Amino acid sequence: MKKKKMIISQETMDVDFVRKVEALSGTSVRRCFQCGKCSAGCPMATFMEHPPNRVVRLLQLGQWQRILAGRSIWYCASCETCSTRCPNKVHLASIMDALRKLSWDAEGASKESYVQLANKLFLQNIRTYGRQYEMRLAAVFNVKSGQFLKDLMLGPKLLAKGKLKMFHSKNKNMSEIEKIFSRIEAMRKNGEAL
Amino acid sequence: MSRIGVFICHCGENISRTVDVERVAAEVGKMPGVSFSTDYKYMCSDPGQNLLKNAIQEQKLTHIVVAACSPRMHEKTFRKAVEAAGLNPYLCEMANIREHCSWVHENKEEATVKATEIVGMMVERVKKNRVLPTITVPVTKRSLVIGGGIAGIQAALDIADCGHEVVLVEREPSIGGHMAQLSETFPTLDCSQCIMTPKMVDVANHPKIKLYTYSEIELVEGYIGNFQVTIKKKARSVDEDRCTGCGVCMTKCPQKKIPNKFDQNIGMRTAIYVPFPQAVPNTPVIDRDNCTWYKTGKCGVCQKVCGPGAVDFEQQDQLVVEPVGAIVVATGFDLYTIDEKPKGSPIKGYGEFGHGKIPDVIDGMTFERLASASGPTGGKILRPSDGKEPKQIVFIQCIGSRAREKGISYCSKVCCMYTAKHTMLYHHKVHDGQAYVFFMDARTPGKSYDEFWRRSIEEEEAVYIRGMVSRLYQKGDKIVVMGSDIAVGVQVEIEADMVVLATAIQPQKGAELLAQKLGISYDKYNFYSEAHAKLRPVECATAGIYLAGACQGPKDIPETVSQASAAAAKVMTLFSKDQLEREPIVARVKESGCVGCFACKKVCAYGAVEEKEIRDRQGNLIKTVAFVNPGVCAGCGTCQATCPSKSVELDGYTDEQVIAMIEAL
Amino acid sequence: MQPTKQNTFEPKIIAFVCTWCTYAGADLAGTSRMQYPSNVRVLKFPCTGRIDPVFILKAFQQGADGVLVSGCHPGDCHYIAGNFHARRRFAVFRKLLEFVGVDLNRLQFSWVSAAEGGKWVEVVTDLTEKVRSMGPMTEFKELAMEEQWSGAINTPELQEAYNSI
Amino acid sequence: MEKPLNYSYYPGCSLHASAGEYDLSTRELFKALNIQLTEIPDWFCCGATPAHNVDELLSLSLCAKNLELADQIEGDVAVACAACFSRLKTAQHVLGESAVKRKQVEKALDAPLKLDGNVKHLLEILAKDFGLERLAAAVNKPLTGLKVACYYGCLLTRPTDVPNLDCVEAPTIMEKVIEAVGATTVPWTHRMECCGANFTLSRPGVVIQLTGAVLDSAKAAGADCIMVGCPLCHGNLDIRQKEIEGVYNVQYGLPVFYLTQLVGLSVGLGSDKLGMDAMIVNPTPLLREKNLL
Repeated sequence: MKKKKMIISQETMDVDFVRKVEALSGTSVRRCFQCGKCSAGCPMATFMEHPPNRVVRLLQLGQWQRILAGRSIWYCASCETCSTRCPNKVHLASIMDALRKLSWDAEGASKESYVQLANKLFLQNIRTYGRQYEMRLAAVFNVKSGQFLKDLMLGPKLLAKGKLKMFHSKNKNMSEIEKIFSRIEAMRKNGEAL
Repeated sequence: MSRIGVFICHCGENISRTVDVERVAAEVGKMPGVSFSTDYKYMCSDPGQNLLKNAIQEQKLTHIVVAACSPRMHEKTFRKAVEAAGLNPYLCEMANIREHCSWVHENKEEATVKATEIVGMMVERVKKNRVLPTITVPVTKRSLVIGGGIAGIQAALDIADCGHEVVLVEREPSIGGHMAQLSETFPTLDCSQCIMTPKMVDVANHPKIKLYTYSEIELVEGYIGNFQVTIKKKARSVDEDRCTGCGVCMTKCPQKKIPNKFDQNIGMRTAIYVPFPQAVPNTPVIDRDNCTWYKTGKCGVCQKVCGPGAVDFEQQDQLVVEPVGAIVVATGFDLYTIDEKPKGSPIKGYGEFGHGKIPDVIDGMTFERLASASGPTGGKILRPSDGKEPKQIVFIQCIGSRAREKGISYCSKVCCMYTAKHTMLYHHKVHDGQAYVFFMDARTPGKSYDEFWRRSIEEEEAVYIRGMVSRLYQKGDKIVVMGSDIAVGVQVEIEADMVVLATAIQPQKGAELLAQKLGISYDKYNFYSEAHAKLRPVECATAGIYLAGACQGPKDIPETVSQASAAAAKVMTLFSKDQLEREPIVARVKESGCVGCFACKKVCAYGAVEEKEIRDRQGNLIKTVAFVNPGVCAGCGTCQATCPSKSVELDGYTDEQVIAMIEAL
Repeated sequence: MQPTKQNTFEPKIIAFVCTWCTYAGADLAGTSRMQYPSNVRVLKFPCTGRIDPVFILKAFQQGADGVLVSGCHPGDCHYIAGNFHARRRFAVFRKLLEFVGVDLNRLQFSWVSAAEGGKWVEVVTDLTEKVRSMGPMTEFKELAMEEQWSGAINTPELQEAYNSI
Repeated sequence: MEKPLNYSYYPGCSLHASAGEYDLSTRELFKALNIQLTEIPDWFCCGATPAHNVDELLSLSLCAKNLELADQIEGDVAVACAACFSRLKTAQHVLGESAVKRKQVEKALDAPLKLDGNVKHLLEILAKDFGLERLAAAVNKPLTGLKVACYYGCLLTRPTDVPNLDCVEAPTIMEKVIEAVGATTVPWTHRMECCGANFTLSRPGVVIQLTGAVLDSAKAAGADCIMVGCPLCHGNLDIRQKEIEGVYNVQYGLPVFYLTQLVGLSVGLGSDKLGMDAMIVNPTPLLREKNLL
């Protein structure tokens, strides 16, 4: 892929975006001094086009579009190795959470659709049933992602071992969960939360 | 009745451009107590000063106000002139009508009114000024140097060579400090011991240096020019006067497997030992924790074989008091401990590097001992685990340094250079080996330093990888290094035979306790604080105490030596006079009012407040009051503002003077 | 101080400063030829630690409309910790002053270092303008008046009246 | 007789589905040890990784809601799943630090927050509350000769200062528990490396690579089996083991036990009460070989 030249100016240094990330993650972006320890220990770095330290670097330069367009943030496993070992108290795992949230808000910014789809279905499940039902999650994921045959061989075995439940019931207090979801939506609409 | 003389300066046009000086002189002339007032073009010039001197004599003036520039500029000048005319210099005050008036206002009317008021204020103040005699304190021309590393040695030699006696106190059994442990030194690669040991011998042989090794500072009393220092001489169990240093005791001692701290615990020593062969003094010490005689009451071999009968199992710790006039603190540094979290310390270690668990993960100082010709391996680079020569060696920089998370934010300054040196030493000793360095930034400011670093890469073939290491783990007899190269943007994995961690420099353990004994301040890391970061870098805020070397902050050898010589020069400046003169702006206690609550003592940052007993003629105690030692008092006046009974006064800034000024407004 | 223009209130500001930081900072403002209102009168102390709260009361009593106390930044004290003691002392004193009825907006504490000529100008200008908008400080003057009626009689007016008899 | 221990129990979604044996063995083991577990009524999903990944506020709200539900029951909160444990602890930590976020969550729940409950992973209860000595005393069938690789995964100890379960880089709590019941532990290199976690659904290729490395390391260290405290790790190590063997053309044959299964075995519970038959990699040959069945 041809890499576009980075034009930097006061306008491109999107301070607002960085501030949003800092508010959501509760950690400083500027503090990172690019030692690369996060990338050294990241189990997922080999799957990312931008290693973790470069995600922060791009953010420092305000080049968030480059981050959101890529798959890197969606390949973070949230294992917190980076946050744990950062010599400089940069909570990178939280920055990743914040970036995914902002990418989610920007709808369709990223190429990585499978992980996003899985997340979306997971949250839908919570809203509908209160708990997670893996069978349903997997089945719907396969249908929606068009991978009808994915993990086909695992299914019968898991069923036989009682690991996939065909039927599930809703929580009795489902209305409470719905209220939480809708209150959060309302807060966002009113600008009371990011 | 005071006869005050007021002199208004034009400062060329600097003042007179915006202040109507003649009007000010006229207005002020009408003020009560003012018997002479005039204005002049340049008060600070010779004719100006003569005008002042003549007026004092002719007009029989008792107090002087010079309205001119800031007192920070010319107060000394005018006070000197006043003194020359026979008045006490502290009866002269300056009114600042330049920096605080003519230069900051444009409206001539406003500025003139303000100038008149400023002068009026000072007139009221000067009326209350008292004659203050200059304070003199005698100077004991002996110096204490704490710490026998290169900093302490250099300072001691410089002071002693100047003819003044020096008391040098070292905690360990031998002087030499960390520099004696090093193999070769950057950027010239000369052998550390070759340049160090002659200096150590000079110290031992110097007639003006009194050496206390295996000793610690117990108590410091007194003040600049007049300290009383109590030194604890720990029991050596060997009589220093009798011991000839033959070393037979050490060859016969049956306890031979005690890890030697000097060799970073990779070499072994006996229970009766000198830390290294070139030790000064060459008198052994018995390590009582590991000696069979002390543990079981049996053995005593060393005593039996000692010809001069120097071994003394009964020896006790001894306290010695030494009077000195100045103190040089040169306690140096300690290395950051990677794998432990000292109790109560905010500093954290690194679990991810397995230091202490993986035997071939070592720190930089251990590498120095391996590379040292007099070290436990005779200068061969061999792994501690199996004694094999490592063919792939990884160095990791910034361990502890620049790691806010671990509790240290600063750069340790020397690691970039010593790591570059390590790669060179390694390449010289293991020709078919390869050195890799993980680093963030290479910080190499210093004469021939950057060239040295570049040489390690370009000529000595070290591979530098910009990026840090996340984790080390043992895999077979290799150590897997999980790193990254941020320039390329990929993860890097190296299977190394040995890993060297460039650990941070920290102050000596217990540095804060010594500081409390000395009454000097220290920062949050326990490095000692200098009086001024730029202009007084070797002096403590506490008068008479000076700093040398890494106890003040991370430093390399050249810098340490420079600072040590600078501290010595400061000591010599102090010793150049028999009496110490100082400004008499000090606090005094009115004993009649003092109730002995000692609130003043609590707020005094200099420990200048002492307790004084007042007795009647029969010797019965009437009360205990505060006493401010004028030699120690720095004149901040915090005690005065704190005193609930208003019984302590700062000369030159008394309540009377201040209230007079406020009332003049 | 006399008002320079009729009917305009010119506040009287007294500044208590330490000699090492703020006094030097004010000197720097001078050498840099910065301009600020001429309402301030500076009293120099070795350290803010020397400044007794009584001086502040005294200043208000003597007709000051605003008081500024300024010293070295925390941690930069020339005398190691004098400004910390001052800070602690004034934290308590503010409460007392508030209790007595002084509007705390008239009393300003700040840190101005020897390098901050600009900050000195800013602090002085801000305080002057603030106090100007608040009008004269009358509380103590009124109290003083009451005191005079109860005994001490030496106002210029009375003096004049006395002289004319 | 010591006071019986009481806990409110948060099993988490997996334990009601794919990790049924973890739930079963936990209940049976705690019953055997006379530790009272009361399941939190109508608990919700904690949101797991997907929620905090894209919507921290939702994640915090769900956790706060669950803590509120747990508050009705006496005792600390016992959590089996490492991910749920991490989420609940993180929520407590974040809401304790940020007043802004606390306010937002209060608003989302429309109730004052009840965050004080002590959240504990089963390991903590066994090792600290119940105690290793009592645990050793409860053993009827010591796991002598069984070489166990303890797998911590990511979320039990990370990040520093949040779970506060054990040392963040060199934890020993799992080893201590399993050694107390007689097993031998092996030192190995990948006990804290990530297994790929929830990529099992969206990007199974990732899991195959990462879990493969973990299995490799355990095998190389000479372990007979792996012990875990997280249903997600279990899923990856156990369910995908066969697939990984196929991809890399290796044989691991490493049964993956939940900690409660192994401890349960040592106190004498039968394999039916431990859900051994639900494991994909059959543990029977190993347990027979070691005379544990």
